[in-house]
Amino acid sequence: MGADGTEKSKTTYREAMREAIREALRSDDRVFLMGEDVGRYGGCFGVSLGLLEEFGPERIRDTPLSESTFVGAGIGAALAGMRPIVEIMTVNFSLLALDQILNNAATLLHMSGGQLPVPIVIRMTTGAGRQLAAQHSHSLEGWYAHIPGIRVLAPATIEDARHMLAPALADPDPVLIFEHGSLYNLSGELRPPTRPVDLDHAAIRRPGTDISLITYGGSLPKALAAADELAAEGVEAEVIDLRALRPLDDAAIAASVTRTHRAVVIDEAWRTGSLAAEVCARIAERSFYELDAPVERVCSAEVPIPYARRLEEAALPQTADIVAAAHRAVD
Amino acid sequence: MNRTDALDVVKESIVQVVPDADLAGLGLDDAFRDALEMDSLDFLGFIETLSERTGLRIDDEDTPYLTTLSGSADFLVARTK
Amino acid sequence: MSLARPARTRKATAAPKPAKKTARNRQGPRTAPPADRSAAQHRANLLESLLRIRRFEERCVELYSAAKIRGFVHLYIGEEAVAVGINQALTSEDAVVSTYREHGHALARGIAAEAVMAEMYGKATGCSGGRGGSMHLFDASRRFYGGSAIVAGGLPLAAGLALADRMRGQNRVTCCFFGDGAFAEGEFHETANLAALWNLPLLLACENNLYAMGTALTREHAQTDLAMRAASYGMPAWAVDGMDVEAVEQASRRAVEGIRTGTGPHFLELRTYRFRAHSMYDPDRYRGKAEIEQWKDRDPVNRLMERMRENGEPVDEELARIEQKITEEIDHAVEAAEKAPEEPVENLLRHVTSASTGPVS
Amino acid sequence: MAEFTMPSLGADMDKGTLQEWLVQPGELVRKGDPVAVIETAKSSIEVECFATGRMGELLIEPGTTVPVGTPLALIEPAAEGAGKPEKAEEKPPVRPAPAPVSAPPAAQDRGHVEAGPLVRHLAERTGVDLAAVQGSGHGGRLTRTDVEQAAAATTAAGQARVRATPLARRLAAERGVDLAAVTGTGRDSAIRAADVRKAAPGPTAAGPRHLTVPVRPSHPPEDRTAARRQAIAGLMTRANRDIPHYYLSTTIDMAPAMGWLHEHNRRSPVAERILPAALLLKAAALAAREVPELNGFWTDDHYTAGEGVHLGVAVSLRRGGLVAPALHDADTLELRQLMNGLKDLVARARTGRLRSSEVSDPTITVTNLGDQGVETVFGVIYPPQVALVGFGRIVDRPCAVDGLLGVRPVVTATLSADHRATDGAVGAHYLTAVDHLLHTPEQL
Repeated sequence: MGADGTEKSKTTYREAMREAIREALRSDDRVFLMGEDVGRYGGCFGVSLGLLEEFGPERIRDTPLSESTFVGAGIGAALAGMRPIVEIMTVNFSLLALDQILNNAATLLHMSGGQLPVPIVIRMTTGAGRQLAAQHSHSLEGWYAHIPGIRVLAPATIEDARHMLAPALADPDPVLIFEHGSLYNLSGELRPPTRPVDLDHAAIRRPGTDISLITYGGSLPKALAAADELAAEGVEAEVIDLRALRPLDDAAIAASVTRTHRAVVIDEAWRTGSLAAEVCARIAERSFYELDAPVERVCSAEVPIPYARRLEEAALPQTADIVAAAHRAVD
Repeated sequence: MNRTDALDVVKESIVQVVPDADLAGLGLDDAFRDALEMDSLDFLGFIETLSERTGLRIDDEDTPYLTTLSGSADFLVARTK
Repeated sequence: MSLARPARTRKATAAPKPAKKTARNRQGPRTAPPADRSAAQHRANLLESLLRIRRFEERCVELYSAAKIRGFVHLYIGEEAVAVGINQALTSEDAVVSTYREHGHALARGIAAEAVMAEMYGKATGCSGGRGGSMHLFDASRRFYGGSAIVAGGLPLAAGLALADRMRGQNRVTCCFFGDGAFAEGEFHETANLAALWNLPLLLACENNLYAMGTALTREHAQTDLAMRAASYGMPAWAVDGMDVEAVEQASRRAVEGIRTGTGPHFLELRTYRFRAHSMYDPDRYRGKAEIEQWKDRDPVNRLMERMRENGEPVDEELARIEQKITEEIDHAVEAAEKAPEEPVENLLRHVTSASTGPVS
Repeated sequence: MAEFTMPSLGADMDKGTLQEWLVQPGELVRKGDPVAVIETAKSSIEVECFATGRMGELLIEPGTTVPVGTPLALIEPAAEGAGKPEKAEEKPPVRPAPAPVSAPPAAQDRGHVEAGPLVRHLAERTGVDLAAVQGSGHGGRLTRTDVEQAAAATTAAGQARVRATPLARRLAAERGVDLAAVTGTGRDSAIRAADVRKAAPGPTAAGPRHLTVPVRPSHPPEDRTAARRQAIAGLMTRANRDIPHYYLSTTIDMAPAMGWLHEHNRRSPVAERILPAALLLKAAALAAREVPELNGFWTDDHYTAGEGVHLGVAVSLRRGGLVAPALHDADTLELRQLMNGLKDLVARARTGRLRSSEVSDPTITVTNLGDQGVETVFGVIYPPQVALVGFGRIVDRPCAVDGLLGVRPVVTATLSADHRATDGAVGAHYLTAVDHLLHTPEQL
C-alpha cells in the first residue's frame, strides 16, 4: 500500500486503520496488537489482515475468547512499559471486560496516587446497520464516555482512522477507540494531515449558519447527507463531528450553537441517558441564551436492534429523520 | 511542605479573605494584619482557610507566629514536617 | 488477638540494632536458602517480618476502634506466613499484584509501615496519596501493583505484567496473590489458561483461608482440591502448609526457580486461616469458635518460635529486641500519620488523567 | 393597585438608585420576595416588596436615581376581588361569586383555591393565576372555561407569560423590545429571534453581545466611594446637630470571658471558633433587652421602644465607608448562631448584598473599634436610634481583684446616648448590665 500520509491516495477506512497500526508497530517496538482472531484470521472485520505475516505472532497475538483477561493483560503490559493495542471484536463483547476497563484501566492512576499510568489503546467495533441483530449492533460508547480516567474516541473519517491512533498511543492514559462497523468500507482520498491530529477537539465537517447538526462516528455520513438535502431547500446546516466523546469539546459545541442558534443532536445510541442527552444538557448549560428553538434529538428507537432489514432501518437514525428534525427547529 | 508552597498557601489564604489585598506591596516581614487592615473576623477567616488547606489545626496560641508572611510560612513548614 | 503481647511501654536496655541485614532479607536473596550457620539469623529475620505484620494490624484494630481509620479494613492476622514466606523467593525486580487483604503483602514487600499507616489515615503522605486506603496500597518503585478490591480482578493484570517481561526477555517473575473466593471467578480460569498457553512467568499464589467472606470452601467449590484443579490447566501446582513460614519459603523458592528457568506459570495453594473477621468485625456466624481456636494452635509466629527454641536459638532475646524495634517503628508510623497533612481538596481531580491537575470536563 | 416605592433604607438615605430589577412584569411576587437591587450611597441592597400579587409596569429604568418614596413599579394585588365579599355579591347571578367563607384570601394560601388538577395544569400552561380567577362551578369551584377565559383576557392584555426562545428574550432585552407586542412565528406561536429583529432592527449581529442583561452601575467605583463618604458626612452632621449626646464609660474585667472563650475555642474546630467580638455583642444585646429605654427610636419628639433587639453592627467597608446593618433578635441568638450571623452579615455588607430590613431597622448600634487598636471609642448615634455602644481593644492591665493586684484583660465599654430619651442613670444601668453579663460568659 505504502500510504504513509504524505500524499493523496485512494484508500478505505479499514485500510487506513490498518496502516495506522502498521505504522505504530514499525515505529515503536513496545507496541503490539492483541485480540480475538487478529492474527491468522486477519481480524473479524479484516482490519489486521496481513499484519501477522509482517510482524509475527509475538506482536500480533491471537488470544483465547477471554475478554476480561486479555484486556486485563493489556493493562498489565501497559503498566510494565509496553504500548498494547487491544482489539475487542464488538462493543457488546466489551461488557465482559468492563470490569478491567472501569475498575483497573480507568482507576489505577488515581487509586495509586498518580504512580501507575496505563498507556493502553483498546479498539472495538460499534454500531448497527448490517443486520447483525441485538447482540452485535449496539452503540454503548456513551457508557464509556461516562467514566473519568479514560479517553473515548470515535473516528468517523478516513483521515481520523489513519491519524488518531498515533496520538492515542502517545497518551499516557487509557484510550478507547470506537470504529463504527458501517464505516470500514468507506473509501476516498486520504489527504495528508495539514496539522497534527489532536484528540481533544471536535471538527466542523461542513460549515453552516442556520442549524448545527452535532454527531459522531457512524452517523456522520448521514448528517452530511442531511445537510446536502437541507442546502437544496435553502437551509445551511453546520455539521459538527465530535471525534472525542470524552473529554467533550464543549467550546466547539457552544461556538456552533452561537452561530446557528439551533441544534439537532444525532446519536445512534438509545436516547435515554445517552451521549446525545449529555450534549443537550451542555447546550442548555452553556448556550441557553443562544437558543432560538428547542434542541432536537435523533437517536435509535428504544428497542434491542432487530434483525429484519426494514425493522433495523426503522430503529436507526436515518437521513430523513435528521432533515425532519432540522425542519422542526428551523421552520 | 516546602517553604515556597507554604508561602503560596499563606498568600492564597489571605487573598481568599481580603480579595483586593495588594500582596505585591507587602514585605515578607511586614505585619500583614495591620497593613491590610484585617479585623478579627478577617483574621479568623484567614486561620480557617489556612487550616482547611493544610489540614493543620491552628490554635489561639499559634496566632503570634502568624503575623507576617514569612513567619506564617515558617510555621507551616515546621508543622507539616 | 491470640498472642500474649508484651506491653507497649516495655523498654529494652540494649539500643536497637541497625536493620541492614533485615532489609536485605526482606527483599529476599535470589540465592538458595541460607546455609546452616546463618539459618538462625534467617529465622530471626522471618520472625521479625511476621511480627511486624501482626503488630501493625493489631494497632490498626485499635485505631479503627478509635475511628482514626475508616472504611473496609481486612486483617491478615493468622496468614502472615504466606506473605513473608513467598517474599523470600522474590527479588526487588519481581512484581507483586495483591488483593484487598494486603497489609501483609505490602509490609513484607518492604513498603515502610509509615507509608502504609499514612494511607490508612487517608493522608497525603500515604503510599497512594490518600486515594486508596486500606484496600488499595501501591508502590510502583517496589513493583507492588496494589491491592485490588475486585475479587480476581488482579489476575489478568498480573498476566499482563508477566507478558511484558516475556516479550522483552526479562527474567522476572510476577506473583499474584488471590484467595479461594477468586478461584471461583471466571477471571481466574481465563488467566490460568492464558498464562499456561503463553508460558508466562507468573506465580499464582492462592491463599486458601477456607472462606470466601462468609462462604465456606465446601459451600462454594464442587471440588475443593484447588491445586489439583489448577494443575488441569497444564501447570505445576501443589498445596503448602500456609501456617509454616519456612514451608512456604521452601515451596516458593522451588516454584520461582521453576518459573525463572522458563517452565511457565506455577500455582501454589497456601492453606491458611484468618484469625479475625473478614473485615474488622463480623459476627462469625459462619464458623465456630472451636475451629478458630484449633487454627490458633498453629499460629505461624508461635510455630516459628518453637522451632527456634528446639534448635537452641536465643528466642527470648530476639523477641525482646524485635518487639521493641517494631513498637518504635509503628509508634513512629502512627505519630507521623497523625501529623501528616491531608491532601488539599483543591487536588481532588488530580490523577484522574495524567494531565489533570485542575478541573476537567 | 399597590405601588412599590423607593424604600428608605436608613435615616441617612434620601434618594437611591435602582441598580437592577430582579423580577419582570407579569411575574408573581410574594410579600418579602426580593424584587430589585437598590444602590445607596453606602452599598447595594436587595429590597423586598411588601405586597403579594403580580408585578405590573416597571416605572423606573435601571440606573435611575430617585428620591425615597418615588413609585418604582406597580403590583396588582393577587386577590383583590376574591377577598372582598361585598363586591362579589354585587356580581350578576350568571356567574356565582365564590363562597367567601370557605375560600380564604387566595393570596395567602393558594392551596385552598378550589380547582381540579386538569384546571391547575391548564392554568400553569397558560400562565393564569388561579387566585385571581372567579370560579363559576359548583361552590365557586374553578372550571376549565374560567381559566380559558382568563387566559384569553390576559393574553389580550399582553400579560400572560410570553412564549419566546431564550435568544429572542435576550435580544428583546438588549433592544428594549416589549415581547408582549411581538407576534411569534415559531412553533406554537413562539417568538423567535427573527421576530424580535423585525420588531426592532437594532444593531447588527456583529455588535457586542452580552450573555446576561447587563447591570449598569450608576457610579464608577471612585465616585461611589466619594458618594459614600458624603452620605456619612451628612448623617453624622445631622446626628451631632440634632441629638444632645451624653457619654459614659466603664472598664470591664474580661478575664472570665476570655478564659471561657479560650477553653471553648481549644475544644472546637476552627470553623466553630468564637471571637471576643461575639461575646461583646451578645452582652450588649442582652443589656439592651434589660434596659429597653435605650433600645428604640426617637421620632417626632417622642420615644418608641423597638420591637426586639436588632443590634446594629458597625462594619467598615474595605474601600472606605461604614454601614451598620442589623443582627436581628441578637439577644435571642446562641453564641454560635450569633457568630455565624456576624460572619454572614459582614461578608454580605462587604459584597453589597445586604437586605433592606437589615439596613433600616437596627434598634441600637455597637461599634467595636478594638480591632483597630484603640482603647476607647465614643461614637455618634445613628438617628433615629437613641444609643450607641462602643467597645475598645481588649488589653492587659494591672487591676485589683478581690484585694489582690494582678494583670487582667480588660475592655473599655462606652455608651453614647440621646439625652432627649434618657438620663445618665439609665445609661449607667445599661453599662453595669453589660459588665455583669461579661462576668458570667457561660450564660451568654
